[in-house]
Amino acid sequence: MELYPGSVTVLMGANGAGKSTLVKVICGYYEADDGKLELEGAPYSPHDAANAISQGVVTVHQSIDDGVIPDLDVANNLLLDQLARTNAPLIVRNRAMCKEAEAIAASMGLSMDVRTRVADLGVADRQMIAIARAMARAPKLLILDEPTSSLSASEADRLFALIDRLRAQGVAILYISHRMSDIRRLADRIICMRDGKISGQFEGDTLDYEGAVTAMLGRKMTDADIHPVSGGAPILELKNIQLIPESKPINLAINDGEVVAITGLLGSGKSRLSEIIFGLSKSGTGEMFLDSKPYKPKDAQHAVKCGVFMSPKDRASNAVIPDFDIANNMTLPFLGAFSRLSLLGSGKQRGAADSMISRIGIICQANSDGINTLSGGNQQKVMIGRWLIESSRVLLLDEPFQGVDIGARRDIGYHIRATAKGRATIVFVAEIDEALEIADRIIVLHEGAIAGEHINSDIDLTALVAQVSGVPTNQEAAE
Amino acid sequence: ADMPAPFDNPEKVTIALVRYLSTGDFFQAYLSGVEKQSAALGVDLRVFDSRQDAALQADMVDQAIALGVDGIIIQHGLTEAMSDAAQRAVEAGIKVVAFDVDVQNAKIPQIEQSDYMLGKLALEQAIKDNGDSFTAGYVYVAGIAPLDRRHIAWEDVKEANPGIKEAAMFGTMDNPIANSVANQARAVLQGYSDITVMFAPYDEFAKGVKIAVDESGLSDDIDIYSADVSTADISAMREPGSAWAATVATNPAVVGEVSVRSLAMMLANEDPGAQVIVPPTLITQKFLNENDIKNMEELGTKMPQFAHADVSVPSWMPLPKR
Amino acid sequence: MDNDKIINFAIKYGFLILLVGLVIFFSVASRGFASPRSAVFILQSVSITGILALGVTCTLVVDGFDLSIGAVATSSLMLSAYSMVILEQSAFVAVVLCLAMGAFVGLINGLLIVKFKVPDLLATLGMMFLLIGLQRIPTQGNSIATGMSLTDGTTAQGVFSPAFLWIGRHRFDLVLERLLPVPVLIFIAIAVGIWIFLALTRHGRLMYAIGSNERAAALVGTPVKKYKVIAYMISGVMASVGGILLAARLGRGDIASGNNLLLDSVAAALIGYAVLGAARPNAFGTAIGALFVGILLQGMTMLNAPYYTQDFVKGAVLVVALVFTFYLDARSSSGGKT
Amino acid sequence: MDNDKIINFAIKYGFLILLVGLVIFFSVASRGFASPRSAVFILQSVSITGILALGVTCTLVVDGFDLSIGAVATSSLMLSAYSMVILEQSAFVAVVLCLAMGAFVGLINGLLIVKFKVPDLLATLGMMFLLIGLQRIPTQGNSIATGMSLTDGTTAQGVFSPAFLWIGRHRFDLVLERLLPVPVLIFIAIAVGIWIFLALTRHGRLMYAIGSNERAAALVGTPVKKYKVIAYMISGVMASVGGILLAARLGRGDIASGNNLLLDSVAAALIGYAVLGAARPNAFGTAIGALFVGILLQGMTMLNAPYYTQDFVKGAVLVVALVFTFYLDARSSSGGKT
Ligand SMILES: Nc1ncnc2c1ncn2[C@@H]1O[C@H](COP(=O)(O)OP(=O)(O)OP(=O)(O)O)[C@@H](O)[C@H]1O
Ligand SMILES: Nc1ncnc2c1ncn2[C@@H]1O[C@H](COP(=O)(O)OP(=O)(O)OP(=O)(O)O)[C@@H](O)[C@H]1O
Ligand SMILES: [Mg+2]
Ligand SMILES: [Mg+2]
Repeated sequence: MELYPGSVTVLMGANGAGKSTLVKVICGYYEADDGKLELEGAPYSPHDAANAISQGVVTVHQSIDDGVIPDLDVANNLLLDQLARTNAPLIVRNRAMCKEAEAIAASMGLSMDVRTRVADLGVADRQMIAIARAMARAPKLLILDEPTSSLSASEADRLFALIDRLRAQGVAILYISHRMSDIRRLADRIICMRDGKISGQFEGDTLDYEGAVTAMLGRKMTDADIHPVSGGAPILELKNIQLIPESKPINLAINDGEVVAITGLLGSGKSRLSEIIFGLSKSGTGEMFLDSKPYKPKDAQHAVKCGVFMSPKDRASNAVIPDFDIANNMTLPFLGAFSRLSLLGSGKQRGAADSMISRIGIICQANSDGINTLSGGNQQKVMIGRWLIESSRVLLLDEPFQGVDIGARRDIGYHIRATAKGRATIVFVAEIDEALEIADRIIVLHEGAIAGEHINSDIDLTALVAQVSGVPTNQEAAE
Repeated sequence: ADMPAPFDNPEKVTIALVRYLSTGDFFQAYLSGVEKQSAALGVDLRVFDSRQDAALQADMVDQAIALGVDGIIIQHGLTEAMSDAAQRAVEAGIKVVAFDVDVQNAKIPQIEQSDYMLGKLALEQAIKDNGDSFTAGYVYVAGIAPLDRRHIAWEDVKEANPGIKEAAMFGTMDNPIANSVANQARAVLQGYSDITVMFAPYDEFAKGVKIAVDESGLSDDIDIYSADVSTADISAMREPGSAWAATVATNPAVVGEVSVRSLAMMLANEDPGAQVIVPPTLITQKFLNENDIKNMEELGTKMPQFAHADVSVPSWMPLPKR
Repeated sequence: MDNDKIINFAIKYGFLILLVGLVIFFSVASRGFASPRSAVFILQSVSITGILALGVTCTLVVDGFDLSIGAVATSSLMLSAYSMVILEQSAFVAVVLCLAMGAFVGLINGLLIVKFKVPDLLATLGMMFLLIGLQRIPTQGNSIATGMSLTDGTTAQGVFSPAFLWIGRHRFDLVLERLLPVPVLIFIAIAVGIWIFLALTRHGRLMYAIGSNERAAALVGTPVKKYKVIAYMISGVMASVGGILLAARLGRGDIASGNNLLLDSVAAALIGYAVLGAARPNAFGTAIGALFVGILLQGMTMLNAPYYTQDFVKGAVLVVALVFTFYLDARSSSGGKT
Repeated sequence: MDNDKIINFAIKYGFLILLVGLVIFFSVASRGFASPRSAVFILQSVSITGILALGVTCTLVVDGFDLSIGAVATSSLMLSAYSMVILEQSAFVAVVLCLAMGAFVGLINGLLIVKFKVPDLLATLGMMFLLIGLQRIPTQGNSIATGMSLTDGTTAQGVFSPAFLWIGRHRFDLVLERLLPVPVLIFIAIAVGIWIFLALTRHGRLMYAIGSNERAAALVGTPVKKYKVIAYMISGVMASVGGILLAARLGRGDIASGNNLLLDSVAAALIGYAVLGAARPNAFGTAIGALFVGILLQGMTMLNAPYYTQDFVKGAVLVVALVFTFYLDARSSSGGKT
């Protein structure tokens, strides 16, 4: 495959197709088993990451944890690759460094103090820092592996603007994403991968997106058809819950069998809401009811005991047990159910894992594969499958589609909807597309308050988008 | 009594004890002897513990000089590290005695418990009990000064008695010593079934060997000869059927007292002699059993030469209460 | 591929093969090495460090570390002697006191780490110094033995009760008369117990999860703090059991630092990583690791090797065995480089 | 908020205030504590552990650990004695040999860890045992001193050269005559050097990056392996410097010396976490940590406290100081609960 200066090549592929692996070969982290690479006509074989970077190949990796140093401050993180250059000055001058970092941050539209420790920042900010650093290098080839998976719309827009600028400067860009909206916005060319091979290339003025998706999945993608249900009796009720200091309290009821999507901008309070319901943080005011009984979760353990399950966002740091295989990762919360007198019955455990693997279509060799041998999307499926093993009263899914390809997303969504009877399901997603694909009802949060509510059929998308970004609708303005 | 100066005003006299080793019964007993004699004299005692750091110990001598003490007792240490510091103390007009460390200084009397004699007496007893040809196991760790001196006695005795065969030499200072030595001794007894005598010239070693002998069920076949003694050692020696036949020891508390007394003589401008030797005593299992001795105090009463040595006792010297 | 199979085999069984090789070598080179008695000796000599190592394995599993075990063991040694000889209590009281002390120290370690967020190495190092000092205060640095004189001028009248000494010294008949000492039985029982706990129960599984990703474990509802505290308590109790056995073997309360106990048991637990290619803390490996060190020392002592060569060989074998395991493991699991 | 400010102040300066408090307390309670000589004495008593602690700090920075430093120091002690007394070499040769040995051991440690993927604790523990054995083999476990008899029946004729002893014993005049010993100067120079290296140069910054997230550091092009090896080599060289100073002060290759070096220097490095609320390894903190232990021990010696209470107090102060720092740090950075 070939990448051209001044154009954005989008690499599409289902989870586990080998995109990240390809990226790691190009950036010098892995060695190719076979074949060769050329850069500007000359043979190119980076022996390590430093070597690739010095030749102008800069990468932002899929896993955010591979991108930033949590214990260093923002300034150091932004300028880390410059420190790593062998010709960098020996003594680090902090003041000059901060100035430079501030300039980079400003060009990316980052507003944080460059002296804050990255460990104290959220995922989105970390991702932006990793991207900012790569862009500041003035690369020949910039590789972005799912850069928007933890960004919300406004940050993504800023990122796109920067990509446009680099494209204009003649940088070759390889962009990997599962989000069709990103792809539509950016792509000059599309290359599709399937099972480690290129399965289709699309160029020209008008790109055949549907063809690309077909090439990538190996089958045609049908439209999701949702027949919204309003569900039975309310299972979870929130009364006067305040998410963010000084925001308007929230009142909400979720019904049996209903799938509710909660969407909103970054920092609108989605994760905070999920944490409150799961007992990880406390709301200053208000109360919650589970099956009409007062529900005051003390901690995660208590919530799980009450039948409230949550799949957190940011799986690498919050969900994956890297030392465990698929089966143990999947059954982790319910080990009690697979053991008698505390002794684990591994047969039952593996049986349950196998059935879940086939139900949600995880691509792996066996349930005893190490979790880190899976591609990102398949890891995510394991993390969701984890909470579907036992039936729950309330299922909270925070950004469940992070890094999941659209085919798999459809599968997971279908499965969640199919099993929704008997529980209340809440999905927290920043992407409106994702909300539309899974929910019966969509609730929009803005700055910690409910800005709108929609039944998922024939939604007025403009109104929804306006509510997300906080522009008051006519109706509200009238109130 | 009529006390010579400066002990007519004893509360004005300060002496320092600068220690190299402090952990263990021997050193604790030595310290108690020093404390008792100092109290009897009524002088102010300061204790510096270098915890087996020879360099620090030398610094502590300097520190004592800076504090303006009148006399210093150096307890153990390394010749090379200590001799300069000791010389500085002498130059500063301070009286110094050294216990069990050669500081190479004619002005500094040596207090000694004669490690060579400890080893020698124990081996003589072994020969008396077992004849002059037997197969022995020997516990030794090189590089520890008193053990090195006892080792010379072993070499000499072996040379003088060609019938004595050293089947195995082992030893370790791994903590707890008795436990580690017991593990080694078990292996040795397993490998060399002809051993009839164990020479373990340090009571921790002997204790470990005794455990191994008991565990191997060889208590009747093997005799243990050692050096040093403590209350716990006495009860181990007196256990029914104990293999621990004899030990040779000086009373560390007595050595402590002698150290202070020698220093006091120097402060009163008397000469304790260049070498002050506290003679060791042979203590056999038989003696302990016959006299029903249960602890160090009783050993002292039944064996007066063990309880106090008439060394460095001028007529004016107040002695601790006995 | 064939090559891969060989490497996998080497990782899995390399260490055990080395162990068997050593046994054969010593059996040939030294008369008396290969016998039931000798085997029992080896087990006995490693039982105390082995028990401590099993305790520290539990803290390693939750990604912690316990530097205080040596000091807990010697504290328990002193405490049991103190309670019997000076307080004139029964064996039962002494044992209970020691176990309670071990559990309490573990609790404090655990709380320092989970509640007060003190890093594990630091908290347990502080605890180590504290205990080394504390255990010597009641007797002003003296060992404890019957007949010792007390500060009030009397002598200590208590004795190590026969029941207590039995724990360290009794031997059961098995094939041969008086073959199997109690400490060996206790060691085996504890090894099996901890192995079952870590490898087969859900509690063990959750502890491994905590060690691998603490946040993730917490977010599935695992009481992470509780498990961590429990791990340190197990470690403390195991160390106190080791101290009790030590006291029963020595028959007196010896002043000792326990540094070597610490190092040897850490070595055993770490060697355990190499057993069966586990590459992580595990009870079976720890027990084998302890055995390995015991066999090595026993064999070398029987060959009359001086003590310092034993340290040398111990270190060399450790390094070689581990390079072998970890290098091959890394090569086989990453396919290419890294 | 005011409360937050107080907590932050406490985190940042709490430890230093404790230190000053201790100094004032000891100055009042014990005559002779507050004097230039006493200050120099404290510095001198901590200079060797301090230097080792600075070395281990470098390995802590890259998220490693070096258990072999104590053994490297004693090996260097024995090697310098061996080369002067038995091989009859000059001071210069002895020093160069020791430094080369330290660097080589560090290199091996580093390679074991980065190339062969042996976990750091394990690799350096193995190295520790190996060295403890190795250093005793040339002299069959005997200390090395002029006049010792050799295996070939002759006696060793070499001496510790005056130039070598100078390193350990010379004192420069400063205010008072013969006040400032060479080891103190070396300690201060190394502390400043390591501080500059870690805190101010890009290399230090990258080492901190590696310690915090190794993969991320590698992916921006940091030669992670190289830096890790360098960290272990610094640690090895520092330990060998410590050994040289020890040899020069002792004037003898004494095998029993240096037992406590490992634990004391680790303690100093870990206490350093609490200084200025750094909550991570740092050279300034390590130096202060070493000083802290020195002041504590000196003060207690002056108050005639028995040796075992010194351990106890050291442990207690360590635990309390660290609970204070880490607990407050965790509270202030998490705002709400936890
Ligand atoms: N360390 C590993 N060992 C063995 N197989 C691996 C390893 N890492 C990845 N794989 C396999 O390589 C294939 C490609 O993975 P890769 O991460 O490149 O997928 P991807 O296209 O980036 O997917 P996603 O969209 O989910 O990120 C997957 O089938 C995965 O199981
Ligand atoms: N424990 C807390 N205490 C006080 N404020 C908090 C707490 N946690 C989060 N916040 C604030 O609440 C707001 C909502 O954050 P939250 O992470 O819930 O947003 P989000 O919409 O889920 O964003 P994302 O897309 O990053 O997941 C943010 O302003 C955040 O700073
Ligand atoms: Mg990927
Ligand atoms: Mg969120």
